[in-house]
Parts: sequence; C-alpha cells; structure tokens
Amino acid sequence: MSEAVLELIDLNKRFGALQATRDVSLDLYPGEIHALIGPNGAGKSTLIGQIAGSLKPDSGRIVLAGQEITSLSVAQRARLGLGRSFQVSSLAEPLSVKRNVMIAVQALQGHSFRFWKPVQRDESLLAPALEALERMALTHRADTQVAELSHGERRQVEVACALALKPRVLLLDEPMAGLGPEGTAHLTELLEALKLEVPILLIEHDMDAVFRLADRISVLVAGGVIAQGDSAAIRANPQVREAYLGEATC
Amino acid sequence: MTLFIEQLINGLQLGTMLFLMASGLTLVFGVMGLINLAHGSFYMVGAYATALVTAATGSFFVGLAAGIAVAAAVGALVELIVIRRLYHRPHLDQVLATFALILIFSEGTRWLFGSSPLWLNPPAMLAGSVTLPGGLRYPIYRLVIIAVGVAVAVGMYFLITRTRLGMRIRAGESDREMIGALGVNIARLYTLVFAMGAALAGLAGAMVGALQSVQVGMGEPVLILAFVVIVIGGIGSIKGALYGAILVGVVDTLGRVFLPAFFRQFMSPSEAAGVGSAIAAMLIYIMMAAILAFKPKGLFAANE
Amino acid sequence: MKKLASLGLGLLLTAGMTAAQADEVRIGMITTLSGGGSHLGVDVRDGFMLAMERSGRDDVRVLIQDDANRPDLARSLSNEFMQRDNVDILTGIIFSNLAMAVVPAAVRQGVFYISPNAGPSDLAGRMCHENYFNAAYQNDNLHGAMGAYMREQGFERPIILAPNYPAGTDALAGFKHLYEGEVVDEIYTQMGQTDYAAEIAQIRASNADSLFFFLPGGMGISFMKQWENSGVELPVFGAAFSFDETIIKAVGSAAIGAMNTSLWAYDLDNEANHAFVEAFRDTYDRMPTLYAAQGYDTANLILSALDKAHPSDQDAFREALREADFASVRGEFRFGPNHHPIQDIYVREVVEGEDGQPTNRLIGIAVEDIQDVYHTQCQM
Amino acid sequence: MNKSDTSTLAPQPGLPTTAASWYDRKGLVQIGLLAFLLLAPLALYFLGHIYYVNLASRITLIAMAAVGLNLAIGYGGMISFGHAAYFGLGGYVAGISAYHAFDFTPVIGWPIAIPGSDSMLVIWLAAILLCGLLALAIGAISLRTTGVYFIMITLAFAQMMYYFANSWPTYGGEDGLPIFLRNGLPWVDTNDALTFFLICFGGLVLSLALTSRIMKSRFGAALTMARLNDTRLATAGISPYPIRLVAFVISAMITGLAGALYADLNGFVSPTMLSWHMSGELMVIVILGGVGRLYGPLAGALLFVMMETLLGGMTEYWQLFLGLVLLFVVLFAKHGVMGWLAGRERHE
Repeated sequence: MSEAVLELIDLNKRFGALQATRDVSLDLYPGEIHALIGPNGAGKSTLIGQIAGSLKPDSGRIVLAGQEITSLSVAQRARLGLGRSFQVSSLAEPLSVKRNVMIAVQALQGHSFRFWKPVQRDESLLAPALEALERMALTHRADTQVAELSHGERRQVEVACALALKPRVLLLDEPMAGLGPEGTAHLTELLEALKLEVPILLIEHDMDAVFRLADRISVLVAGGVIAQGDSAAIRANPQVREAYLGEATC
Repeated sequence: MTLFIEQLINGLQLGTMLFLMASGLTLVFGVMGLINLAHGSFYMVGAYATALVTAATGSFFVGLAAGIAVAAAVGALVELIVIRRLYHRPHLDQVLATFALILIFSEGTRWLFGSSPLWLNPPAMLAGSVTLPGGLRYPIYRLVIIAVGVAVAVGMYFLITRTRLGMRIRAGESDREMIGALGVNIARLYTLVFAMGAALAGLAGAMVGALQSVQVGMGEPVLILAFVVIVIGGIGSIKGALYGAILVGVVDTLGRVFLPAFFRQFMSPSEAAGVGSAIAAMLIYIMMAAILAFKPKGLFAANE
Repeated sequence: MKKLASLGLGLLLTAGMTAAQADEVRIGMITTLSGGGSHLGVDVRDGFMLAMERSGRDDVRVLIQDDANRPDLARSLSNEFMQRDNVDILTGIIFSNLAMAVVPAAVRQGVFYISPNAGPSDLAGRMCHENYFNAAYQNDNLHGAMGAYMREQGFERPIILAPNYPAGTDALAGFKHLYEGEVVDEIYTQMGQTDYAAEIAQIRASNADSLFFFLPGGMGISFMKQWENSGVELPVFGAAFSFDETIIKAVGSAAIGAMNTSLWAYDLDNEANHAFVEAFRDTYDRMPTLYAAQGYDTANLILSALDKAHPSDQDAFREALREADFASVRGEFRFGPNHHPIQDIYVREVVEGEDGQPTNRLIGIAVEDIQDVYHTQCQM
Repeated sequence: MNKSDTSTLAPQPGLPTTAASWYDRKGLVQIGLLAFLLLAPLALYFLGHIYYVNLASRITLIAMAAVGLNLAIGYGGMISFGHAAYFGLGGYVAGISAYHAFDFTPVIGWPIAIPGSDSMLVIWLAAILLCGLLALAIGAISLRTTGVYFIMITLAFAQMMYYFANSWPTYGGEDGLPIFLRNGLPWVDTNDALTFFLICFGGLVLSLALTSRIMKSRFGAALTMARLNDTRLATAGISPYPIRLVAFVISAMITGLAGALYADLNGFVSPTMLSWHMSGELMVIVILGGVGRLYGPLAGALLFVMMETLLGGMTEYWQLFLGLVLLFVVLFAKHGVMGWLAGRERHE
C-alpha cells in the first residue's frame, strides 16, 4: 500500500472547558475518498480549521505528503497542495466567477508580486481558470458576479477554485449543501472521477452521497473518532447508529 | 519617595479622568460597534453647560448636574439624527461622519459662545488642599475626581453585571441579532447607551473643566488619549478601559517627570529637559504600538 | 460636470473682480479666527479695524482671511493676497510658526509685512528683511524683561517652566539671558498639555523661591487653576501672554497676585491709550487686550506711513515706516536697526477689579528701552 | 476578518471595468476632471492670475497624496489614520536637504558624510525611499492588527513623528523649516509657477497611471482579494500579509513624494504636515471623492480645497459648513463625488 497523503496524528484542541478535538487520528490515501461525518457540534469545523491551518492544535501533528505542516500558515499549506472548499461560501462576492478562480491559478504559478502586466489579458491565468470551471460545468457563469449566484453554484465555484490549485489533497466541507438533486448527482459523478487524481477528505451531511462515494468513513462524536471503516461497517456499527444515525439522518 | 508617591497619585488621577472618557467610548463601541470621534465634543458640551449654568446660578453642583444632563440630551439627539444611520456603515464612514461632527460642534460652539475661554472653578468647599497621611499635601478637588472615577467604575460594574439594562448591554455585545430576537427595543437601547456615554464624557468635561480651561477644542487632546486607552485595553472592554486608563495616566505622568531627570545624568539640564520631554510626549504612543505589536487586540480583548 | 463648470466660472469671476483702482492701498490680513488661539486673532483684527475706522480714510481697503492656525493655509492665503488681490501690505499673523511660513517669501516678493504679534528670533536676526517690520515685540522681550525684574526684586532661586517648542525654549533662554543668574530648575511641558499636577509637584519639591512660566492660551489657564488648588505658595511671574484680560477672567481668583511683564497696559497713562481703551470698549463692549492694542498700533503705524508715501514707492514708504511717527498706545515707540521695537516693558499685577473680576494693574517699568539681542545678526 | 467589513457596503473598486472606454460616462468625467485641473490654471495663467496656478498646484499635490492613501484605504482596505507621517516625512526630506544644501553642511556627518541637495530629483528619490522604509517598519507592525486597532496604531505612529518633529529643535521644531529657494531641476525653472504646476500635474498623472496599472496586475488582483476576502486569498496559497505590506509601502511612497513637492510649493515645512488633522483631511478627501475610485482623490481634493477657499473667504465659521457638507456626503452620497458624477463602479 502506498503512503498516506494526509495524516492526522493524535490531534487535541481545547477551548476553555470544551474539548473540541480529542485524540483524533485520520489518514487519507491516494485514490480514495475519506468521509468525515458527525452530528452538529461534534467538532468537525474545529478539526477542519486545524487541518487547513486557521486553528492551531494544542497537541498532535499533521503531515501532508510526508512533510509536517502542523505549524504552517493557511497559505503555506495551500502552497504545499492542500485545496479546500468552505461550508459557508467564502468567495469575493463583488467579483466575477472567473476572477475568483483566477486568483487560485495565480497562486499556483506563484507570481503575485508582478505589478505591470494586466491580468485581464493574461492567457496563462485565464485558460486554466476556465478549464477548472469547465470541469464543474460552470463555463456559462464565468463572467457572472458571485453575488448573483445561487448557494449551490457558489459551492461549485469553491470546488473549482480548489481544483485550479492542482492540489494533492482536497478538503471539501459540505460541497453538496444547497444543490438540487441534479446538481448533487453531477457533483457525485465528478468526485468519483476526481478521486483518482486527488484524494478527497469529504465532510458531508448528505448521507446518501457519503455512503455512495466514500471508500472509508470516520465518525466524529464529541470531538473524538468513535468509528472508522467502510460504508457497510459504519452502517452496521451499533455505536454509530445510537450516537449519530438515529438522530441526524437527513 | 513622597514625590514619587505624589506623582503616582497624579498619574492615578489622570487615569481616572481618562477612564470617564474612555468608558463611554468603549461602551458605545462594544455595544454598537461604532467609532465615535465626536466623543470629545460631548466632553466640551458638558464643560460649557456646566460653566454657563454655574455662572448663572452661582452653584457648581447645579452646573454639574446641568452639564451631565445637557451632554446626555445632546448625545441622545445626535444619536437620533446622525449616529443611528452609521451603525451598519463601515468604520471609514463612521470616522468621517464623526470627524464632521467635531467640526460642527467646535465651530458651532464658537459661534454661539465666542472664542474666549469661559470661567469655571471648583466650588469653594472643594478648593484648596489637604494633608494626606505621610505629610503629603494634595488638592481636595483632585481627590474628588479620583473618587468620582472610582464611583463610576463601581457603578458601571454593577450596571453591567446586576441590572436588566446591563444584561441587555452584554447581550448586545456578544450578539447583536440575538438581542433583537429577545424582544428588546434595540433602537431605544442604542439611544440610551449612546446618551449614557455622552453623559460620562460630559461629567468628565465638567469635572476637569474646573481644573483646566473651558474652551473650544478642549475635547480633542483628551479624545486621542481616550482612544489610546481603549485600544490598549481592548476595544469594547470596560475592564480594559479601566486598566488602560490607569496605565496611560501613570506612564504619562511618570514619564514627564522622570525622563528629564534621567537624561540629566548625561546631558546639560536644558538639553535634558528638552530631550526628556520630547520622548515623554511620544511615550504613550510608543507604549501603545509596543502593546499592539504583541497583543494585536489589546490587553483585555472583548468578543474574542 | 455642471458643478465643476460653475466652480470654474466662479474662479474666473472672482479673478475678474480684482481689477484695482490705481491708488487704493490694499492691506491683506491673515489671522487666526477659528480653531485654537482664535481669540488672539479676533482681538488683533478688532484693534486693527478700530484704528482704520477712526482714521476715516476711505482709500485703504483691508481684506481679512482666516488661517485656522495652519501654516500651509496661511501660506496659500498670502499667495492669494499677493497674486490675486495685489495687496501692498500684509499683516495679522498671530503665531510664530505661521509667520515663518509666510513672511520670508512674502517680503522677498516685494510686499511689506507688518507683524502685529509674532516676533520669532530668526526674523529679528539672520533672516531680517528691509520690508519686514514688527510693531509688537521680539518674542524674547517680555521674558527677558521679567528676568531682569526678578533679579532686581531679589529673587535668587527661580524655577522656570514652558512648553517644549521653539517659542517655549526661546522664552526660557530669553529669561535666563537677562536674569543673569542660576535658576533652580527648568521644566518643559508638552504642547497643549492640560494637566500640570506632575509639574506642580516637582515645583513644590524644589526649593525655589519663585516661579516664572510661559504658557500661552488655554495652557496658562489650566496651569493657574491647578496651581491655586495645590497649596504651593510661591510668588508667580510670567509674560503678558498668560495674563491677558480674557485669560485672567477665565482663570478667576487664582490669577490674583501674579506679576507679568507687558508692553502695554490698559491703565497706561497716555492720551492715545485713553482714547483707544474708551473707543474699544464703546465699539466692542469688552476690555481691550494686549493683542487688541498691538493690532491698533500696527494699523496706526501703517496709517502714519501712508500719510507720507504710497507703498508703491517702496523706499519712501519704508523710510516712513522706520520713522514710526505715530502716537503708540504704549507710550514711547521706536524701531531698532532690525525693524523691531525698542520699547519700555512694564510690570503689571493681577488684582481684583471693581467688579470683583481679576484685572491687570500697572505697577511700574521692568526694563526701559529693551532691545532684542538678535539685531546684531541682522544685515540689512 | 474585521477589515473586510469595510468593503461590504463601500463601492467595490479595484478591477478593470467592462467598459473602460474613454467615451462612456465615467471616462468622460475622468478626462473632464483632468482637463479642468490642467486647463483652468493654464488659462488663468495667461490671463495673468498666477494665484490660481499655485492654488491648482496645491489641489494637485493634495490629490496626489490622497491617491497614495486611496491605494491603502480604497484598494487595500487598510484604513490608515496616519498617512500624514509620510506626507510630512516627504516634506521634511525636501526641507532638510535644502537647508543643508543652503548652508553647505552635511545632513549626516557620520559614518559617511551625506551632503544636502537642492536638486528635486535627489530629493524625490530620497523622499520615496525614506517613506518606503518608514512604511515598511510601521506597516510590518501595524498590519498584525485589524479594524479599529489598525486605525489607531497607524495614528499612534504618526503622532510619534508629530511630537518628535515638534520638539526637535535642529530643524525648527514647531516653527517649521523654511525653504528659501525652491529646489531645482536640470533645464527648467521650478520657480516659475506654471512650470512647477506642470511638474506637480505630471506627478499626479503618473501616480494615477501607476495605481491604475498596479491594480490591473496580478499584484492588484491579489490585493483586491486581500481586501474583499483574505481567507480566500490564503486558501489559494497567497499570504495576505506581504501583499498588504507592499501595497502599504507603495501607498506611503506616493504620499511621501506628494509631501516633498508640497514642501517646495509652500517653501516651508512644519509639523502641521504630520498632525492628525492632516491625516484626517487626506481621509476626508479620499472619502469625499469616492473610496477606491481611481479619480476619487482628484475629485475630492478639488471639492475640498475649493470649499476651503470659497467658504473661508465668506465666513470665519467656514469649518462649520465644511462639517455639514461632509456629514451630508457620508449620510446621503455614499459613493462620493465620483459615485455621483460617474455612477457606480461595475465589475467585469
């Protein structure tokens, strides 16, 4: 078996009296989708924050492609190949879809301290951005202002931004939320194809999608991982059924 | 040693005066998220009203009451006409609008009352000085200012922690949407809080006006200091304002006294006095920059 | 665009209006009418205009602009007066830093500048100019005179205090120059400082036998009020800048007993002064201050020269100014070689007036015929 | 994320617009503003009114300083309440250099002797470099904070400079430092009001062009994203901090150059150029003109200086009316003069 691309080792994070993350260890291998599920308040957001770099764990380590990234900044992690989408859309609303994606392309090329050449006519930025949008079937929206998009479309633009980074790992935070059945089906298909290129850590509420897509599932309850395994194992796990599936199937 | 203690008390007194200004400023920011550069104008309004009413009635205390009332009323009026349009605006707009209010208040006051400073002295019963334990002579009126500052601090503490109004203020600080959902009339709460801040500034202006000159523009230097105080303390935090005010008061006072003395050890007295006082003038800004460099949200950041 | 077009048109119109009558004399007054220190500018203007009215001349036009105590605005206004309104004479500036911004350039462009107040040392010394006249004082005059007076009165351990800016350091230097002895200590405060508890404590802790301070405007008011309540009992001395009628009214009883040097007093016994004080009170319904007197004298100096020559005849007009042939409200008045006054400096004491309010009473002459030390550096 | 709250309601500047042709409404307004600023003084000069040429130079330089500030506030979302520090430093570079050139004394005698200079080219270069260095130091510390803290820490640094200049006697302290002879340039007579105006005008056009160009570049795209949503920028792998810092430095350089020219225009530099009122005035001009609008500072400076001049001639209480106008603009004309003249900014 090949090396894990992303490894979380014994992460802990405490806010005052609240243990938001408790001894979490996770890994992600090439070619797989690893889904992270858990009821509201289980500590998913906190965990994502630590993986992406906006929060620092109290203890534990995060390793990306063999390199420890525990103390790196958000931007440094992104440069090492961590692409992510946000649960609450985090795009620049007044700008066009195209421009939101182009910034990712620009970041990938690593030339942000260029002051002279206009980006508007810069094919080396535009082409890859359009390519990423095409994969998300968003080409027709390229020139639309983000503010005019639906919630579902914004999620897709987020994924396009992440794709444009040509990441080693994708961290997708509820990409299905707000999509209609058609959109969900399309995205499911897309992710299935995508995982062969980039392994995906998927946080998702849509259980159908999770069970269909995920090669492995980790269940987070009260900050700790209570179960890990494939769909069938998770479905059958009584602990999971009690703690999670019973109350929060959607 | 006595001199050092006396200067410490002086710093404390300057600090409590700054606290009166800063507490209103930080309250308004904490609850409404508003940067109010015109806070110094309420200080001036309070001092002017006190001076005018004291001159008319002959009683400082009547004047003081009038000063606080007028400042509160002007504050409420300004909130109703201008400020409430600014709550949802970016900081930049708030800065500009309240900067405009400074111009309007300063020049309007000059138009109405002329450019000459007004007369306002402490009442006879508070004039003069007393001997403190240890043989230190200290002006009664300054002790009164310290007492008023302490009383306001204690009062604010009870108001915030023990009353319905305080509960609403705390709710407003932590979550502005929630407080509306609680069924509180948020517009009235904001007017009340703003008027309260203005009244505190008016109180400061009236108290200090008796020690200083009551004139147009008197609010500006103290406004900047009050901003330094709340930024050091952590904007929105009353506790931060208290500690920040005392820190600024003491550091400023001791710096002014002891820096020239320090430089005298290796300079001529004239030069030492000049250099020392130049650095003393920059001292609190240096302190503020240093604190923010290490604690970007101030010492006691609220809402973190 | 419409708005801009109309603004542009406005500019053109005002430019057109200024086509001048040939022999009319134009005086541009730039003074501080708003912001900090504006009561000084108001007094200079009122004194100046009083003299203009009393002269009854209708061929002199005075244009007045507010500098808001900002050097760059003052500079721009001086350009406006010289280049648009073609004034012959500039006057009015209150503060030294504004004078430094305006005067050197203005006089080199061939305009006369007559100072009604500020007299920075550079303009009296190395930067003096034949078109620059100071009708008030050189900044050191009053401080130096007080130094001399205090020495004469037998004070041996004065402590001296001023804000840390050029006029402040000059003031203390001027004091020490004529005091000619050791001072116990010198304390510099900050510009615009409002609380003096720390300084007063320092003064109390020193073993000084007297206090001399220079704190113009609101700073002086704050200081005196806090001084009174501190219980320190040293005799207080200063220059008139901290003791004009407006200021001591705001200070109240705390000012009583303080001695100050001035080049003028309202109870100075000469005919011109009686007439001035009476006319000023009638016209403006308040007591004149030192600044009003300076404004009045400045106007009369200009008028006396205009009687002899038109400013377009620069040499003749300059000569006429040099003669200073007018009845000054301060008594004797003449110019030194650097166009700064050689004059008597008086001592006044703040006493309780008939209305219970504090007022200044003349008690004598501090120094006769004082002349600034900078005239030796002046090459004209 | 405090900083991005300034952008939610403010007009959205920073990126090339769809129709950037010169003949649409915005293009016409921009050309009109520049043409007015250039042609009105030219016409008045030939009619013999030099005063208006100097007034136009004043407007031009204040506009240029505000163009610099606009890069920080409008395009970068960094609300600096301390740009007077750079305006004043630029002014003092011109003043101090000329002072030493006049006296034939070195500016610094040790470790290497640096002589004064009365050449504008040298002064400009020095002003730009020193302001850049100062902004690098101030920005490096200040940009760790956000929101009100940033506003106040930039103010604090400017206040330090102000008090320092006020009480440092060598260069005149509060009295300021006169520049007896306007600094010179090869081949042209800078003392001529029109020539000097044209130099200032060139500076303004250059700073406008530079800002426009920068904002269209990759750097501009990153800066815009840092203002609108710094999380997005970081997630893409670009740290917002160095982007902001560089923009802050460029902003200070432009303002500093304007300050150096302003000192030469006035023949005088004093701590007033460093005061918080100056910072406030520059902010007022930026907002008056329209935040983040390329020509906003020019429109704001035109309106501001004209109000100051016209109202100041009419009443000594002119600042009261200035206050009322400002209040009106903030409350009712949110997008400033440019928003009113040229319509709202549209994005591609």
